[in-house]
Amino acid sequence: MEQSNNDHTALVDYVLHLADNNLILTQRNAAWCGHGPILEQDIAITNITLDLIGQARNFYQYAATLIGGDATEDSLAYLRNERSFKNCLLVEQPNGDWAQTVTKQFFYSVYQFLLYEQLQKSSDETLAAIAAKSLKEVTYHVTWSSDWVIRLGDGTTESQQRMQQAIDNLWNYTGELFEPAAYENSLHQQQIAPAIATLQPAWLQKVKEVFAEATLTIPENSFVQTGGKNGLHTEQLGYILTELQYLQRTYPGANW
Amino acid sequence: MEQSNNDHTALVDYVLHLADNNLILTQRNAAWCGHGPILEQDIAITNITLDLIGQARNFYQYAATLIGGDATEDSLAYLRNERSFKNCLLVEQPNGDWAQTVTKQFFYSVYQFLLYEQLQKSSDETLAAIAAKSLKEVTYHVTWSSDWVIRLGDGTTESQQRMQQAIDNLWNYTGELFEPAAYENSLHQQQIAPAIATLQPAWLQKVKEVFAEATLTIPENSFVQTGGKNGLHTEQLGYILTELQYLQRTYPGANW
Amino acid sequence: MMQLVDLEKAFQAKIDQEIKIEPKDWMPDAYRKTNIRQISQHAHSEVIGMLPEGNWISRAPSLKRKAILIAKVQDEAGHGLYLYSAAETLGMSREQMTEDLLSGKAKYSSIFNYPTLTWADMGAIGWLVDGAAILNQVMLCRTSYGPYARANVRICKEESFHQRQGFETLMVLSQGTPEQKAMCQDAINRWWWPALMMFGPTDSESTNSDTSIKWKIKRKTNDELRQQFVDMAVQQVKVLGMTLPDPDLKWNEERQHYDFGEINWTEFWNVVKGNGPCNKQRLDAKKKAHEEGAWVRAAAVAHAQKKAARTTQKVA
Amino acid sequence: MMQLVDLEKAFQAKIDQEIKIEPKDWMPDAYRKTNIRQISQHAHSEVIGMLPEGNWISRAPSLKRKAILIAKVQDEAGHGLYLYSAAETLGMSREQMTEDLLSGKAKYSSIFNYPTLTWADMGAIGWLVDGAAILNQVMLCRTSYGPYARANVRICKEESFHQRQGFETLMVLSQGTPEQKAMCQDAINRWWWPALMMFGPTDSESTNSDTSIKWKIKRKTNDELRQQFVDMAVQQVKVLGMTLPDPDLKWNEERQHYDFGEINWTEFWNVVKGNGPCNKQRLDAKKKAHEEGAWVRAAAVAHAQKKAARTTQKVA
Repeated sequence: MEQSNNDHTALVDYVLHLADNNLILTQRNAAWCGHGPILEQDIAITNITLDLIGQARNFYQYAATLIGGDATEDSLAYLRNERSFKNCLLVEQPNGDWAQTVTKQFFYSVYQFLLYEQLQKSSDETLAAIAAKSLKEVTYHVTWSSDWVIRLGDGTTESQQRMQQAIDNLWNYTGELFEPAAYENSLHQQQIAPAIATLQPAWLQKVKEVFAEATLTIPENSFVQTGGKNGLHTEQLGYILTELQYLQRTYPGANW
Repeated sequence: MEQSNNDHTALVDYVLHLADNNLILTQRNAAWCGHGPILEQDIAITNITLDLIGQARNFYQYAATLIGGDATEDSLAYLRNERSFKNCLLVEQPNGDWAQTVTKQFFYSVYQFLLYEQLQKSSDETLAAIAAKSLKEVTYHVTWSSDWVIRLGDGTTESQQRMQQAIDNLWNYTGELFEPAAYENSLHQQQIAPAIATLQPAWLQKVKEVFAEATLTIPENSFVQTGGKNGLHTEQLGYILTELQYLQRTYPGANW
Repeated sequence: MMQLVDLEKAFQAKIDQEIKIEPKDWMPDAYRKTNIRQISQHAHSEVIGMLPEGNWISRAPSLKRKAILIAKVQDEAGHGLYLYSAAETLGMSREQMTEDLLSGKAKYSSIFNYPTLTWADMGAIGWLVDGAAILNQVMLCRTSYGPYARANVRICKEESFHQRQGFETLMVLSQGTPEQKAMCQDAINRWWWPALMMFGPTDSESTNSDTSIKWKIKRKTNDELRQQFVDMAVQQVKVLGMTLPDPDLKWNEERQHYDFGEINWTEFWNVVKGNGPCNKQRLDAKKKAHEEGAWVRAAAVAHAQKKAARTTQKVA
Repeated sequence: MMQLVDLEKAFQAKIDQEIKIEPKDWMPDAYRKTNIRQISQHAHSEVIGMLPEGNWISRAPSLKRKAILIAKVQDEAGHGLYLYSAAETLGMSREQMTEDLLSGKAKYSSIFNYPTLTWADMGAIGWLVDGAAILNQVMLCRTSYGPYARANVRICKEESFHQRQGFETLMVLSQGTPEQKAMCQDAINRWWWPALMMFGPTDSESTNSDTSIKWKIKRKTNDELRQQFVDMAVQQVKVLGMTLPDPDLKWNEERQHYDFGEINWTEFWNVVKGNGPCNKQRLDAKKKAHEEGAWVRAAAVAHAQKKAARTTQKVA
């Protein structure tokens, strides 16, 4: 019974982790809406953002079902605090310039693609269904972001430098994607989720391929920053939540 | 009795207006803390900010006394919404670069100096006392900000251009300082506050003197943007309040 | 070769027979210019219109509302694209249009120079601003220039969806807490008059109306559209249980229309001239995006050239 | 002229007699260098230390707390200034120190490479981080180099005030709502071990300790200070009704001190080497401020020169 309780908690944590990743990246990407470098790309990144928030909602709704009681997708997104959010540090990093934004999206989308590929085979039918449904979207995200990494890497001298700077800024946050939190290990044992570390070689392979075409290099300092999956974030997240949650916090209990 | 009620409401609104001006500028200036161009000036602007928040607290405390009941300085600062804040549009404008920050401070401090000079003679003893006590502080703010306007205006070509740009960005928000809201008129009739419009010539005189020394010019477009005093703000204020109020909104009723 | 006067006659005959004018058809210079001005202005309005709503994406109060809002702002970007393409068929380049927008030479709808101050503004914009825009766009689905008419058909479908969503946003607020009700009424109060101004100056002041109607660029006058909007809004506001901020609103039995109060034309012209609350902010945001995006556009071009060169090499 | 060996003897004699070394006095090169390193590192710590606390100014939960926090961060800037001045008396320029900080050559206290994640961190930093710093600074009030000793006297007064404010901040949280209590405990959990690391490596690993003690730059070893801190904190945490996150904490009757668990030295060295959670963020913030301030500093110099030139002209 206790084991089963633990399993249940791990599942909830895992689903929230998946949801939070997408929501926080939504919050970041959406800041480009109306401010992109090219109108067509403003539309493209907003499209990706719509996919991300759609997936986030699926996960939050599932988490709410698992938790039961008063939990809703909105209570989970709007009423948890900075120490409860389980997103990876990568997605909360600042947008920076367009180079940093597309690099972040690229790192995340490749990871998400490999994860969803496995997750669609999950013994948890809901997760399998969400992953299967989202995989097509994520496939496009990988293509779009790879194209931009290549375009900017193999573009002008300035764009190449900006890309390399973006990679240097973000690289140390990529390792966390593949360092399993306790709930990820638990879910793997329950055969619900893949062993996340096993996805790293394929991820690295894809990154190397794209970087090669883009004439970009992987930084030497590969120290891995972790914590986000367990609620230990950078100072970025607090500010994201102040905006995200302001109305719900200000008017508790109101419907919108 | 109704007149007296109206008088009372006008007084509360006026005191909140004075408090809000200072609080919002505090919120803006404090963003420099740790990020100033010169450590000594980091200290200087933070000193000014401390004066501003000190004055704000005096006004909020007075407003809380006037309102009675559960009102406190914190309930007034943290639990009113964007349409209730009565600060001028000027103080909520972005910090921009150091030029824009010192220009904003200069416009505001000269205004505040002239206002407090009159307000110390107010028939309202509390306001008179706060004004008298604050005047020495504000005198220093005027000196400090004038010095910077002159230093940057009569500095390098770049600093001169940045100053002129800052003035162009802010000028249209200065007129509001001298356009009386209904509560300012009421307070003037009650002989509590000066007729704010009458302070404009002296303000303009001082600005012209400093600009002359700084080799800067007043913009031609003198269209006056108003609204702040009556709670009609720019889109800036909402974001300021999300940060300012986040903790109080998130943990209602908690003591800190 | 046909004489100019014959060309003009043939052109007007087509118009009169409700045949669409297409890009390769002969058209009077003034017709071309008017259409370019109007279509690019419409495009700019969509693009600038993204900003006041974009302002609330990060703070949208529920995930559903956030997703709806993001989708809506994205639709506006899409409308901008259709419309820029329509204007390009008349020989106006996208670069030139962007330059004219950023330099202040080209106009956009003044409504977007008002700030969005509370969440209720997202509802009020949907209901009133999109509502006003739709009346215009429905008319423009039948405008005489083919590409512009077809762009409007696409736009109208999405816009009426937006308008319903806006109304529903207000509906929820109007049935909510006292603060939400107040927020709802406040937003209506602030957006009502600017929405009425969206139809432009009164017919007696409007300069381009006569030819526009003769050429069927427009089919209704500013005042006709405005009256239609007022009549519609008066009914809808009742459903919300809110009021419109005009003491002079009254059913006129004789006209079979609602009378309404005098529009503040001084404010209208001030905003048109650049002195609205957000004119500077909106253009500054677009300039900043454009300037900060310059290296991205340059890189995209450079990469495309490199790629093309490599392909050529391979082929050779 | 005195022989080097005599100078060194005379220098050590002064030290032994507790006479302060002053800027113009002869001193061994290594003494000068060690002091420069230590004082500038202390100065940088004050200046970088502004960032984690500055992070909460805009979100401080009451006006009183906001004012206190602003004042505190400002005090740290002031401490930075005294200390830079003290280092300058040893022939190190302010510009060089700034450059060494920004290039990563000079170090600062690693504690500031941890993030401030909740409001309770403002309390925990005051109590634990300032508390640890004070023990060091109290000792340094008696350091042998005069200007540095006097700077520490000024600093100590303000720091103990900060520490009390920090403790009081936690006190209020510890008596607050369940969420506030949890926030308080969480902050203590996160700051405890990094605070212990502030005293540096254990004595057996510490490279500079011996000469530093002979020259009375330091008067206590890292481990002595750390033990003093632990003994103090164990008492104080009881007042808060909170716990310290160390299962090995236990009174040792024989030593008359608290035993405590093993410090994670791998983490310590990682953060020192630049891989802490915020090393990059902190330095980037300072670099940005420095770069964006370049034109301001240039303008100030240009204006001063113009002014001086005008004065000269008038005089002539």
